Amino acid sequence: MFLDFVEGPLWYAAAAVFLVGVAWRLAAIARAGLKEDLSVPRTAGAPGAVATVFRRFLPHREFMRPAAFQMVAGYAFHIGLFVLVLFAAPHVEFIEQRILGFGWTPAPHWVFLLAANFAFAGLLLLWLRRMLDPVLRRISTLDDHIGTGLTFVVMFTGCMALFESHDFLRALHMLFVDLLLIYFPFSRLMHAFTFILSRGFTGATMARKGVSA
Amino acid sequence: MGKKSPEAAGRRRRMMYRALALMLAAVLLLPLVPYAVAYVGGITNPNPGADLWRQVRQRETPPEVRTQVRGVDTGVLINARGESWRQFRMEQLIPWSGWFLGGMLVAIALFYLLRGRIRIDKGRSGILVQRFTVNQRLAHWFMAVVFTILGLTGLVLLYGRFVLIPLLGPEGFSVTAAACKEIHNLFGPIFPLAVLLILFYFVRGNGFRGVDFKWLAKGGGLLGGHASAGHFNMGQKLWFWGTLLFGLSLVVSGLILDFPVFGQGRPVMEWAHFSHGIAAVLFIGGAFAHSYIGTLGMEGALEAMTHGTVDANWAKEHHDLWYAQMEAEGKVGAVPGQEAPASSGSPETAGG
Amino acid sequence: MARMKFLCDAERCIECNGCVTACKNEHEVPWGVNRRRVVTINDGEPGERSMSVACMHCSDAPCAAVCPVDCFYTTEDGVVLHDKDICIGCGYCFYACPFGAPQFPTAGAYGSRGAMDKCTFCGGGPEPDGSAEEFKKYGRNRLSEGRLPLCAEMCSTKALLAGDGDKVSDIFRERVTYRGIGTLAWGWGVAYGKGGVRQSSGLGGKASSTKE
Amino acid sequence: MSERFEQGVAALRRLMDARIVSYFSSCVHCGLCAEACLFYTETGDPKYTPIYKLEPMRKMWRQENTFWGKLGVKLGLTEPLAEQDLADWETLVYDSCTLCGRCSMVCPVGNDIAYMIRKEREGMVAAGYAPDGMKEATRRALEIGSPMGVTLKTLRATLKGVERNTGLAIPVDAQGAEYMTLFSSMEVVNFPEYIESIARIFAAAGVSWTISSEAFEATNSGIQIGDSKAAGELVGRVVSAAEKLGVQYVISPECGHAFTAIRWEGANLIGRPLPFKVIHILELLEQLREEGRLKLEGHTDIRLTFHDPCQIVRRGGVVEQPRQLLREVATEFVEMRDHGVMNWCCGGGGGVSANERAEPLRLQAFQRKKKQLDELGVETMVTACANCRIILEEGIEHYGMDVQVTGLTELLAEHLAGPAES
Repeated sequence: MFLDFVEGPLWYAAAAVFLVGVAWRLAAIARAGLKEDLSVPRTAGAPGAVATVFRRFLPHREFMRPAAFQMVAGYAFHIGLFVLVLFAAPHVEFIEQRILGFGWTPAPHWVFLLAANFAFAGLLLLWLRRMLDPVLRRISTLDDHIGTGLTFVVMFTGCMALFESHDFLRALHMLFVDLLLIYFPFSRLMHAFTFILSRGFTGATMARKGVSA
Repeated sequence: MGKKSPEAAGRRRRMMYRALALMLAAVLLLPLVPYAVAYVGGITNPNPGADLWRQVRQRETPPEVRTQVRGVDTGVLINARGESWRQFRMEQLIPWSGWFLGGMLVAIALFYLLRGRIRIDKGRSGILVQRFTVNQRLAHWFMAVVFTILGLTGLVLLYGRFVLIPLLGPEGFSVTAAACKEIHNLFGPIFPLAVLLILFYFVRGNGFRGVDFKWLAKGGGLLGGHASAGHFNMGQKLWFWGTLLFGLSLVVSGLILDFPVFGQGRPVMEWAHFSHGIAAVLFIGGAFAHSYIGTLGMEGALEAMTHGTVDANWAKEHHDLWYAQMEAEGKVGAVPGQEAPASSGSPETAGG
Repeated sequence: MARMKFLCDAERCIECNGCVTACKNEHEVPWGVNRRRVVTINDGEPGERSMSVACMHCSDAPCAAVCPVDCFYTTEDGVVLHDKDICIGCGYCFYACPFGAPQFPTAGAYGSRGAMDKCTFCGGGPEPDGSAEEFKKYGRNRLSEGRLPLCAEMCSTKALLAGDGDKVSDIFRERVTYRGIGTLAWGWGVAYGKGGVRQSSGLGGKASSTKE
Repeated sequence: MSERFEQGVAALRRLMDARIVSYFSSCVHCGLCAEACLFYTETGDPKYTPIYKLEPMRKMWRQENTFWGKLGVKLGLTEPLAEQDLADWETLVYDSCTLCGRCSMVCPVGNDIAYMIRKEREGMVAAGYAPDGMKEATRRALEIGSPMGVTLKTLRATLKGVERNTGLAIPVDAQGAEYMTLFSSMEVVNFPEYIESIARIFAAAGVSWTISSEAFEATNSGIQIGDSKAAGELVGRVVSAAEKLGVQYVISPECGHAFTAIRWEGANLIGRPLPFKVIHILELLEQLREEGRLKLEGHTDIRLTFHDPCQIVRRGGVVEQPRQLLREVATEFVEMRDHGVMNWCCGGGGGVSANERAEPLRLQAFQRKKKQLDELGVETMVTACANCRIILEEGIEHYGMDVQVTGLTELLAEHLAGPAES
């Protein structure tokens, strides 16, 4: 009943909102348009865009120290989350049965635990800093807290359901997954897709100027 | 030298055969003598297995044991310590910790009724002093969140059978307990990180000094008279070192319990559980007092951990030596980047 | 009411592991779990003894006492069973059990413990007797069919006895008296033959009832 | 709601291009940009966080480009961008941002924050919220031809002095010259040494150059205040003068934003490709040196460092040239810890130097440069931007430091080989 609903109708609705919403957001960016840059470039923009998409995975050497916290916590969270989402055994099974029709080798249990620990520690540290650091307090919006909170709850309920013996816990997890998917396109969680565009735009502009950004 | 007759030779050979046969017979029959004696005399020897079973039962010197089944402790026939562990958990840990934690709450409630909220005597001055850095606060709240998650799930597992089964029913509680167990096991390995952060960011200023013992003698000012203190008073220092001590104990025993895949047997696990339970209960009891005095119990204390600043009058009343030092260094009132209520005409309409 | 018990006669057990195999096969026990095991003491030395161990279905079961979710129950036959739907795999029963009976299927290294699994005295679980669900979780329910545990049934030397405690102890008592003790418990005739050591001393009458 | 405000909103709406929409969609408010901004690091005040300076534009984006924002405004739950927001943010946008773009280099999702602030200023100025000093400078630039009020007369007087000092004839309005030079007013008024230096170098290297009497001003207040119309007007003057003289190259002087204005924004401002190539003086000098036309001799053994002007280096792409040139003439050239594209701004770029009320804040922000210099312990700093140079000198004066600031072109002219050396 509850599980059937959150894994059935609600899941399809959430996935639809997610897909359509993300597409709509990306289309909105395209629709906003970009004026052609008439200045004479030093180097081509496109390779610079690609380069910057990858280069920004690490801060500039000079900025390592100021960015150390966000680097460590950010990577712990993001890599952890990535492993959890794509390689946790129940997720692989779900993807195989409900989405793609094929799966892949799931991560062993100890990798899952390690990933979950990294993800939780990273997310908690980042979230707490958002509440404590005057800078982050100043710039954070309600959306930041809802987005972080939803992600936290999804991870938390996911781990609660780790024992895989109670449908209720699985359903609870699925419920929050559905909510997260529905919330996703309307929120800052969109950065998961748009960061490529942002880095690309900046990288292209800077490459035209001959600066590797 | 007479020559040997063939008869003599034949006689000797026969004698040799007979002797051999006799010796063979003796060899074969002699071991039967005790049986024969026993049979005839009705002697009852003690069962040779008795000593063996005694050994197995009491495990003083465990006998050499082999089994086809691979696994932890599969070679142990009788685990005699299981019973003492059961006694500890069911008859000591659960009831005694219940009394301790309950007593702690009652004591705090009584303290609140008798002493009330500890106010800033002189009122707020409006002048702020930076007390904790962002990183210190981060370490504190990280510990607080992880501790709360672990503490709550741990208590559910400890008392749930007695408190929650009547409320949720066995099925309902099983769901709760399964979730709690997974969360407890999963957040466990994050706890060492929290302990390390606390150690790293708070170890400075937490060394014991002479003034701390005077503070203790005056009961932190509760027993009359003003008790001087530096950046941390004796209570806070004890709490800091307690955190490390209990934290270490919980981390070591917790990791042993959390990952039962390194061949640690039941004696190790039982020991780990013993120390895990005691440390956790004491830690949680301390946390009750700590949270009370940091929030409801004392005016002006919580903001030190939320905004990182305290009012100058609060500092004077509770940490006079530290305040004097801050004053000497010209750090009173200079709080960079603080969102003071009267922040220099900056735009406040943003956000949300 | 019957009170079901196991009893392993260490003088008879020859460590053939037939009981272990029978159990594993009958219940389709998962990989890594052994509800029954044979333990040999002083292997290869004089005085070697073997013994088959599993859940002994204690009267005051320590596992049930320490279980944080109270998932154990004792049947009318005195069989200690547990509900896998309620079990959370914490492992406390394993610490408390004197015999190391509770087993946990692990999911690889850093194994999180699954729901506990142990000998059911071939008595199944809380599901309807003989249901497929019951078989999947707990193995075959022979008791409901009026049959005793397969391990004992399969024991080639009849070292492992299972059944109502009174009957089992009667059989064992007879054996002990029949074969005597100490150095006298020796020889084919004593162990399996008709003539007992004490037969002449007037106790022999009952020995014939255990005759194979 | 005033008409001016409507214009500001319209400008912001018009400027909301794919880049900005993408940037706001990506921002996760991680706060890292604060650490990159000298106004934040030197004051510790969170309101100086770069992305926070974009709050008005973010509000605009939210109400125009996001679902919740649109819905919220319709239902009256979300307050739309109000005129008060622009008023409140004026100081943040103009006084505490030098458009140095350091934040743009560190943003993990790759947002070009400096670009957004540049666009936000368009909206601010359209709504009438800009500092008086900058408004005045822009007015002077449009009316007199120079933000500092330098007229052709002033230039001629300076050039006379230059000719006297160098003994060289300075070509003005020479038809068919290859290069046309521009100057920043500051160079004309405060640093005629720069003009002398390029005159000597060009004479020695045999460069065919000229100055236009119609457009010699390189600075572009329109860029700084964020007024594209004014900026286009100022660029247009240079373009028509260059077309009139038929030059192939226009040389951007040692002035940061002037280079950005003509090199990177020029064509976009006038809406067509420039009919000439724009080259920065340092690019040209390095090119001449490589071609062997610029011969240098002698070294200075003074320990010195190079201050990267943001608009030339980070936002302009002239990174290696000044270092190559400097190594030719200085044996003891040392780099500050953060240099090149990660340098720290002097604190006076992006029009902040023209904004009187920003001076105390600017001097506070200068502490960042002071720390860098103290750490290095040098007494000579070379730079290549007249505006940086003035700001650096002011800061050094304010903090009573013992540091000399000199222009790179001058330093090169001092080591010019051959008879030109006086």
